[in-house]
Amino acid sequence: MQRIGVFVCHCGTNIAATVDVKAVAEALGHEPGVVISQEYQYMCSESGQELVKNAIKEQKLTGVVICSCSPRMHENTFRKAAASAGLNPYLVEIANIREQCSWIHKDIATATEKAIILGRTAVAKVHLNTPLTSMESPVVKRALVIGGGIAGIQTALDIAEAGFDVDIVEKNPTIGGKMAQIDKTFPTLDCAACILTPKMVEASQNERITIHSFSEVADVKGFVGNFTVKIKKKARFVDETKCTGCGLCTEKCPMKKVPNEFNMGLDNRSAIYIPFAQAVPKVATIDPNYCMMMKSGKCGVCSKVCSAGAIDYKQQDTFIEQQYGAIVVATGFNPIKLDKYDEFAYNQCPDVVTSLELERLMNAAGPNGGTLLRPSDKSHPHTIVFVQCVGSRCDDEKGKPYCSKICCMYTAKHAMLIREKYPDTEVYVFYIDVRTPGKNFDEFYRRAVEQYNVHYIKGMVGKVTPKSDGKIDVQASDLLAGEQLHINADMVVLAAAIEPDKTARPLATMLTTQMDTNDFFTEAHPKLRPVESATAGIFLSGACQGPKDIPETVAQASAAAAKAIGLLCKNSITCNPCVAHSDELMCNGCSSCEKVCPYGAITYVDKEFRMPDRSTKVRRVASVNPAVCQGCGACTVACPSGAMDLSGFSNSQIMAEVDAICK
Amino acid sequence: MNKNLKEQVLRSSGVNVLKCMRCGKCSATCPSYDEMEYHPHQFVYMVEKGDIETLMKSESIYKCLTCFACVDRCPRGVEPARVVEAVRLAAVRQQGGNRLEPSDIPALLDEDLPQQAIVTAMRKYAK
Amino acid sequence: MQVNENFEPVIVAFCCNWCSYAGADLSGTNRLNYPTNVKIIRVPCSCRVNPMFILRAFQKGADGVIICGCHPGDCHYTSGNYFTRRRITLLYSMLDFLGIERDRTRLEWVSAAEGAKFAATMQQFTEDVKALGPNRRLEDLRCRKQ
Amino acid sequence: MQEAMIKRAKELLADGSVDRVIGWKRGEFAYDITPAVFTSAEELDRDFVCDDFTAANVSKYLVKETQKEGKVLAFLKPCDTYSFNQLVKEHRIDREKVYVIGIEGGPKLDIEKIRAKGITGILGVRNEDYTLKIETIYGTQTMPFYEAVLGKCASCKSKKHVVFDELIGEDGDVLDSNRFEMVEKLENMTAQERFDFWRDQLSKCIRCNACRNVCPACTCENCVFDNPKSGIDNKAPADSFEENMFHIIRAFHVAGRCTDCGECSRVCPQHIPLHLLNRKFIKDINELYGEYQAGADTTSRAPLTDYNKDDCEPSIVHERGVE
Repeated sequence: MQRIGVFVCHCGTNIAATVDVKAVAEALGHEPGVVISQEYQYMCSESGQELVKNAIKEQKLTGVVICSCSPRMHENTFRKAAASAGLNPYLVEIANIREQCSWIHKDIATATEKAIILGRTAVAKVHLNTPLTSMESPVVKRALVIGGGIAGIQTALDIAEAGFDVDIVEKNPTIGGKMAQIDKTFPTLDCAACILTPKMVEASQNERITIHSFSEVADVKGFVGNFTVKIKKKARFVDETKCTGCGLCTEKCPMKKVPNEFNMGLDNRSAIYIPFAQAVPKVATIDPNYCMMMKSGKCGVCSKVCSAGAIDYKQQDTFIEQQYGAIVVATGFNPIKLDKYDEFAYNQCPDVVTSLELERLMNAAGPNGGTLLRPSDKSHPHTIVFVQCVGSRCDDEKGKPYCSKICCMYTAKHAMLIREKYPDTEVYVFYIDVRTPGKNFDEFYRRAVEQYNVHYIKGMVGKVTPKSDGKIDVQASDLLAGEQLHINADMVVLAAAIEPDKTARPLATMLTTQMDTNDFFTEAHPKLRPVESATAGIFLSGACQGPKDIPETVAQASAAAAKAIGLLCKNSITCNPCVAHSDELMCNGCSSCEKVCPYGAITYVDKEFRMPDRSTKVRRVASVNPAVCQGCGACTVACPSGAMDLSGFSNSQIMAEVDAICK
Repeated sequence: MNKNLKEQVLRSSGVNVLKCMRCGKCSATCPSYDEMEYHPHQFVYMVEKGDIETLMKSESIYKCLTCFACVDRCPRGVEPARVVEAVRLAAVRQQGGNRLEPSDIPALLDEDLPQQAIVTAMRKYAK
Repeated sequence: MQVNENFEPVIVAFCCNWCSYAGADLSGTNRLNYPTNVKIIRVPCSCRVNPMFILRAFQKGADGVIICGCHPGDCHYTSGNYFTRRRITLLYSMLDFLGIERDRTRLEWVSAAEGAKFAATMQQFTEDVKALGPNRRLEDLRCRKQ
Repeated sequence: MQEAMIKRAKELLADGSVDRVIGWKRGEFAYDITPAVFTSAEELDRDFVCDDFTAANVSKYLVKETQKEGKVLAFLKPCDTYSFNQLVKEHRIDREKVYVIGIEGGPKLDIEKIRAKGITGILGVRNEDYTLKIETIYGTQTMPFYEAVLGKCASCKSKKHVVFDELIGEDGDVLDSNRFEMVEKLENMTAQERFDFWRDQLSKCIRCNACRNVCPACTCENCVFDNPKSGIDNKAPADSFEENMFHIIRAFHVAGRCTDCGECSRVCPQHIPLHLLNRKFIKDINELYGEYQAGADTTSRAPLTDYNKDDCEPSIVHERGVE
């Protein structure tokens, strides 16, 4: 005979304000098998849990139903409480009467009625719950970091520091990411390269870190503690192990008209190239789209000058497969394309640039050697207009609905640097709001205004028109003065919105992690688990999760590393016991279940059965590996005979819930 | 604040003025800016406040060219030109509110004026 | 068929734990109202929903059944919702073939971020089922409520 | 053909290649034919029959037969070979234990259609140049052969043997059949008309389980309708269970696995056109997921254990439906 306890939570007024909790407890007390039905202010509190524990012991409960918030919130809390009182944790069911009842309904009568039905449904299910025991599964002591920007580098360094092997997969020929392209960093104005490149070198020299540059993740299988990842090492046509990075090939290469990605296409590089001086690994890469040898078979200069004999025009993509216990995603961001913003004339006028292009124009290793010159005529600009929020905070299909977060600060930085270096230059910043929440951030912005005399104008630029004299007419509104301005500018800098890297979406599919509508990875909990994805063993680092500046990125990178280390430290992890199992007596051995299993958890064995007439019969039957099964239940529906069932979500349990709702 | 008028303008324009983030790009882009007493962003803001009679009395409602530059460039999809139009309609629909009478037309005609402009003007400025 | 103004349909919603159930929670967190008629059953994945459950619900007197899962490609278990899509398409087509009203069944992809979509979907589905009136074609008379 | 089959069966039994033969034997009446297992030349001579009434698909019996010791000789008509293949694919039949002789298929006769002409007291039926000479206790009567053909043979999908070890007679081709005509007709009705049609048909069901027991796709060790743990067990006709659950679930269970052999409708004592449910699934699968014939091979993935990332959404039911 079942002895079920029902506990209804007020959640302060969160539930009690719209659900008559007393009536719910009273009504559920009359359900079959229920021996105790109580309500309490906060069930999840220490004393609330104590109430449940005492009832389990005193009433010898065989099942517990908690009517409270979402099971995604406190299922574990109550399972632990039950376990500590000696009840199998899987004999606890949660009826979600907060998120799915009190918070969405206003009428007390109907909300109470619904809460009773939800409670009744949980009672009906718990009648059929069975005690479950978790299995243990071993953890591979190696982590994979996808993306080699500052986020990936920091995560890898921290994990390696803790004594675990880490692999970094970077799609570009070098690690470093966006930070390598940045000139100075706010709010301290120290040089980005000076603080980044030592970290890059550290990563390359750390014996626990393996860098797979110019590589991509091709396939991910497995689950937390035991992922199998296939990494595609793209052919760079240079033997990484032989190349010394001397750079002679890049000097001698006759094909020098290739747009230089590192400098945002503002100058050119050769067909065989090393992205920048401090690249890690410092290895040349041949761009097959431009290499004359690859295209026409005529040239081979690099091969001739390479004393190491590293050039290999016949190199193919190769694949390596590796096991990992944890995966950290650090795929970063890109500025959006501005093709759709005709009003800013970005595509018509070379002197209208994005902020990232400005970084390169001002960088000592950039196309102008650090002197800020107009891209069109290499002249010194006297008037520069900055436009904020280009594509950010947009409610249309052209832009992004979110604030890109970093633009206010880097624009203040640019304005300040320009005024510092070229005091004869007038700098205008058109802003909607200046957002500077961060340590020393607002002070930094105020310095730009007060100390450097940058003209901050509240308003937006409506139209940018290149003129025949090489100047640019910037038409804008000054909302505080109530006028429409025309500024005769030399350069316009657009603070383009940032978006997640395009590789993130297919990666999320491979990792079975969730993304939001903007393709940012979704964290397991927006407040309490910001660096974990909802998929166990997958962690999030840096701007792939949302717009971030460098300090925040590094903080999150270390946090993700800490979470990954926490996982790798364990020798084994407890598996979800809600897995599939096959009733051998009913199994036909038809292989339907095996075909739909995404984890390959099902195998077949020939098993001998004793028949009623005492003869024996050998039949092929399915067998589920509970450590591999993740409990999706695809097999249970594919199984024609109903031999396959899912613990915790069994056919009879779900049907009991259906019946209780329809009653 | 005139609640009825506000509701009428909101309904006839179909614009959600609360979407405005007050960036002023509409006014930055407006070719009639200097002609107008109240500018596109002010229209949106004043409609939000319900201060519509002021706008109805202003010449600004006839200065908008309905070029839709503001509609095209508004990052929030607010469509200020529709707000201006709605206020103008509210004005011309009042008794005696017609901006243009058929009898005014002969005086306005000149050889280069396309016929269509007259028709458009009638449509815009009279009920 | 007579239209009963006071008809309150019973609607069973199967929601996958990872996306749609979280989406439903989000609509709660954001206080987005949808009718009390909808009662949610949590399943690990939409592919756990056996067609038997749907028929069972109708037999027991449900007036509408809706299945919600992760968007195709976003399944927590990689491929579960692709199987769901085939099974449910065929089942719904069969129910249609048997003359059951099409608007009583629905499949919707709702992500964990789409609280608003969840609420709007439930609102719409409830209205659609309400317009159809009580399920008489698939219920078991013995289960009918007095 | 019957003589050739008996001769070959005796040879194979004699040289020890097979231990048993599965075929058909006559029952009380000439048209009352049942599948049977033969173990000796004498039994074959005495009882083995293959004529215009041997419509039964014997492949399902091989599930049990191949679980026993020794090898079985099976005579399979083209339609039976599809069922056989499907069972091999699902590991229900051990292919090694069966020697398959492909024989020519139908059309086979439907005794009910002869009776429907008012002909009773039937002793025997002969086909003379596509005119049936029916011996009855009241004398000889005649009717055109094609008016007495089984429904499943009238819409035959294939004369090709998809699997055999040897053939007696000729192999044929996959036919261009009209088997979806009735499904289409129903699809073009209104929902109310369809509902009325099916209510009319399915309410006749007496839950004799003949459809399930004859179905070569229904070989479960323990059927869900017999299993109290399944939650949908139900043994006797009860209210609307047959209309609302039994036949829908049964059709869904065999969806993607049904070879359209038509046995369900052949054996239904209430003459419910059950094959239409299966054909609806087959037609949907063909249209939505590409042509698929269950049992045509033993390696391809069944449509319900497979997917495409760009499969249609269930809303297609709304989009393409009538009304």
